[in-house]
Amino acid sequence: MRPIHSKITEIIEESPNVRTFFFDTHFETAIPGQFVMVWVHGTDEVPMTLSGKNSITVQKVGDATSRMFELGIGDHMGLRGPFGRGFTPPEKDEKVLFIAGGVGAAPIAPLADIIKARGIEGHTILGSRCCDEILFRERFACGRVDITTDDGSEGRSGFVTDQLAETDTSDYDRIYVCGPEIMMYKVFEILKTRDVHVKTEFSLHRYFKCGIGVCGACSMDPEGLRVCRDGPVFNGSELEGSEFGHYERDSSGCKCHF
Amino acid sequence: MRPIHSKITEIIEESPNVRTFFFDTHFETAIPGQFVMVWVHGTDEVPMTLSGKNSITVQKVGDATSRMFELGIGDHMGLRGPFGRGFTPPEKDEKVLFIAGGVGAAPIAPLADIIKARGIEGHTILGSRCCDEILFRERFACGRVDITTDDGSEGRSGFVTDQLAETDTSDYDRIYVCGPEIMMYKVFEILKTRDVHVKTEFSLHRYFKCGIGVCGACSMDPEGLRVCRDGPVFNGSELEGSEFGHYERDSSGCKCHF
Amino acid sequence: MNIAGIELKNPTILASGIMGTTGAALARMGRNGAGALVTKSIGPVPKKGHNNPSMVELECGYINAMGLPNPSYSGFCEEIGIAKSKTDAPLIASIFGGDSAEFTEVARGLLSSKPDCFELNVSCPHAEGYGASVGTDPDLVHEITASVVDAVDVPVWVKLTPNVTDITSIGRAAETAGASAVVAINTVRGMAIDIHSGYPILGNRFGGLSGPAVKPVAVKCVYDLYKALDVPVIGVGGITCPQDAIEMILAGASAVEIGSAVHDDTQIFETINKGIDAYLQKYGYSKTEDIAGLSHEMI
Amino acid sequence: MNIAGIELKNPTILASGIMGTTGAALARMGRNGAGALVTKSIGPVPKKGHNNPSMVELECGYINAMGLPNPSYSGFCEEIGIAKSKTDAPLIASIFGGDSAEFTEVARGLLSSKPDCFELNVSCPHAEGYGASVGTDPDLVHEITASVVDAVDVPVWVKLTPNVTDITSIGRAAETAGASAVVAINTVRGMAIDIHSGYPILGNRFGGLSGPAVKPVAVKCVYDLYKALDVPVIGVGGITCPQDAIEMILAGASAVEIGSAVHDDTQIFETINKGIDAYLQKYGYSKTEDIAGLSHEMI
Repeated sequence: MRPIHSKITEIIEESPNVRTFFFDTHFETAIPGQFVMVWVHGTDEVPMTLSGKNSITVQKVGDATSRMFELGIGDHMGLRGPFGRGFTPPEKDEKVLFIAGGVGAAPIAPLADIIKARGIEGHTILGSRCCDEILFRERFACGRVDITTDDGSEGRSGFVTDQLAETDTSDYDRIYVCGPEIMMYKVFEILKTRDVHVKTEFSLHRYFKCGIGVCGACSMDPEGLRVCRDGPVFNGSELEGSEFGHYERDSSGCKCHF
Repeated sequence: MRPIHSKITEIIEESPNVRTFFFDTHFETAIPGQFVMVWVHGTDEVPMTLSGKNSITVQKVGDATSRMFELGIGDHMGLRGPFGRGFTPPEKDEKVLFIAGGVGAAPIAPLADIIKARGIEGHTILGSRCCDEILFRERFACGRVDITTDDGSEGRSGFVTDQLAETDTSDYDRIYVCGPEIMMYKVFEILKTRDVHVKTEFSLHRYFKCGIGVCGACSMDPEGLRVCRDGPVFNGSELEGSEFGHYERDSSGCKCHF
Repeated sequence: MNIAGIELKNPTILASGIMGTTGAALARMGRNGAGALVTKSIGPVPKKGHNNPSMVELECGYINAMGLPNPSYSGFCEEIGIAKSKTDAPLIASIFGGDSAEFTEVARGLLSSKPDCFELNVSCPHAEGYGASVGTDPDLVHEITASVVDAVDVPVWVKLTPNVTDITSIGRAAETAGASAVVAINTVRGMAIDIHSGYPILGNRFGGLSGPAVKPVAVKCVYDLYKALDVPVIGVGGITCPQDAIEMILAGASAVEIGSAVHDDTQIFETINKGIDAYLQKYGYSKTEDIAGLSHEMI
Repeated sequence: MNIAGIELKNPTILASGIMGTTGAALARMGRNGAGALVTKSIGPVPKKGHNNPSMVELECGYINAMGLPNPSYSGFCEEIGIAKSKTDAPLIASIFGGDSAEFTEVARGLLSSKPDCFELNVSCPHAEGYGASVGTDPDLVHEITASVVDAVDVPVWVKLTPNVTDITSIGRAAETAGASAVVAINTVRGMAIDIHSGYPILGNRFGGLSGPAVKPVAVKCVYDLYKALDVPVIGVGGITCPQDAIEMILAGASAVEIGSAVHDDTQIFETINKGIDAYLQKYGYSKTEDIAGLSHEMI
């Protein structure tokens, strides 16, 4: 598909470095965890997991996102998608735990919306650097929400992993995780020790070129799973023994260790 | 569409110069009067109106048809189609007249099959050069059949037009005509005089190149109607004042007068 | 709109080889909304063309090898007269020859029928000694263009083949020789084989690819020619809808020619013109000229 | 089957640029049935490639301009090692450079990882100074091919661009210089423009067309090369099903490479191999070699 010319209809400043852009293009069939390729004309195209049927939530980190932050309501971006494999939604009677760090709350929020609408209870561990950067706390209000902040400005002082270490995970049927890879890997290690990593789904990031599963730039060792097509959501069992938590590749294909 | 590789399953020698080839390819959606492009590998591709869902009836006249006559059961031709506009079938209570000359009986025979199956009565004027060349007489047995032969070896001695001159056509709702263009034009003139040509459909021949309505090689003057796509079946009213009966064009586009 | 020396009724032109064998067929396309009409390519002597199959619809377009069938210029003058008498769309005579003398002979031979423009076919990919056989050599293209420009008093367009290493060098040769416009692209060399019989499908074994498959190739050629030349570029290749025409115009086309798409819709000219108008209005432009080549400024 | 100096497991080869960035991805395609594996093109120094969008699905295929991203030969040796350790499909190293010295440097630099063959990329249509910038000149192709052939002790294949006036002259240069096979075709120059923003869609503005759109172009190139050369031709371009592969083989391909079709089906190699086998059995042939180039005999 060609990029869909999409007009920005609303911009919400979630925190100084995070904004949610709403578009006049709605991806009605999108499954939570699926992404779109976002083309910032004249700059670059980057993958962004949908934070809603017609929204992306963006942290300013590079050329494309910086240029996005210069755009206003009425400006346009090109959107291709939805692409990739999303999260497996919970069944009616399942117990759910969300673990989100920073802007990693964005891919998980649509899942929280769904389970709230279905009347399923979800427990959330929501981490951020400080109280100003807590993302989507109201969307996770489908059960208990444990907030952690790096600087202790709200909730528990520390990381989501500190909270997780004290949380009994044996009762949860599904655990959904998204955040910085180091954080996700630490979560993975804790849950693996408890032997519940197979109930867990992680939303990964890698450098994408084609975004549609052809070029192989985002393939992970050792199975050659493509993050853009076989993921970006992977079950914990698929990540065992993989490069996950150890290294990724840059745009030239060189390994960069975490 | 690419040509469908079609195996010859049966060959019926209708007369010394006319054979019907049956194929393992059935054009189930074909309307009587529609044609297929018949590709004789290594020789040429020529248009042939279907004489049945899976058959063409061929008179040996040129390179392609001569080569066809060398083929046997189990050999293959390439078939593309069905193409073009076929005959308008009669309604339940309509009275039908068929006028066919020579191998021109082939495009009309499937229509006779249909009206026979529907219990409609059809009157046929069936002309040929001699008694050995009368085509499909049994398929026209859905009513009276007037045979004419040029040499008088069977039926009335003379042309179909002689028989038509003595036939009252005022009662017929639909008249279907196919044969050599000179014959068809004479039929057209008679029926025009009687002002019933608008009830009449003629199946025309022209040199086709593309066969799919693009190149324009078979366009008729003065409206530019394409025989391969707007036809090959035309209502008498569409042919008034046209090149019909006067000239056709050869493969280089030069006019050839009848 | 005045493009390259002729007054087009609108930016959609019937491409050569499509419904261009008779004056009546051309006039029909004029009635259907074409902004101008290009004839079938006409040569010095009558030519039957290749054996059939001469055009087959493939998965993403069409492949054809007609073989330049035509009744020669003396046989075709009458058709041009008919076309001109029955429609007010400008009539562009496509001509071919083996060298500049033949091209000039054909052009002069058609002058009495008063075509509004000539389009030189130096790009047909499957006619030995004609078309791309001459159109891949910038010197030959220059010589042929210059002699026809010299021989006639109407604009001369040159239709280019994409089957070259550098289409802009051919375009520049045409421009330097006095062409009023270049037309890009003729069909892309291609072939299809029937896997069951083993035979190449076309009577000529190979031919030229047209239709949706070649549109990205045409867009690139038009984009490059727009950048390289000063004369207008007429875009052709795979246009089947208003979006395609607009894409070609944004790449640099002043007008577009439409060919294979007539297969699906003989009213395609009207459809595309309406679509272009709607686009211009939506984005606040007043005429096609305002968007021709606009993609070059988007950086 | 032994083709052009290497022992293929079957006639379906993973094309360069597809799932070829890592040893793991290559091995995965080997497990999925590819008869051999071609790596992403590797050059002398790490290269980030063009900005995105770098590959977009169009109406009849794909357009891409990756820009030869690669970690350089020193960074890639490990990946070849991984691929070779995890699959028994032969590993073909695709390499590029700006001149014969660079090509030779890269080939030598990869030798320690023991690739089974080299494929010289003299055909990428959108990398300035590389690919088709050198591959359109028969003399340069000859020089580059000869130096790599001289520098390595495994077969050297040369991948050709269709964006030339005469692909057989480039193929002959490769053959004369000692290539064991030619591979045809690389992508066809093309471009797509977003009509709403006016921007060319690719980060590089233009790129190469692949997929179903280019199959007839590839079939024609393979047909011509088969006739012109003595070395085997490897066919590539738009193959998405067994019928496509068979068409390419009938045109003259000894084996085929499969690229964009991996998009729709990562099991495509197995599917196509089964289809070829069924075809051979139906028509009474015992092996692929029996039908390679057969269309040339159907006259």
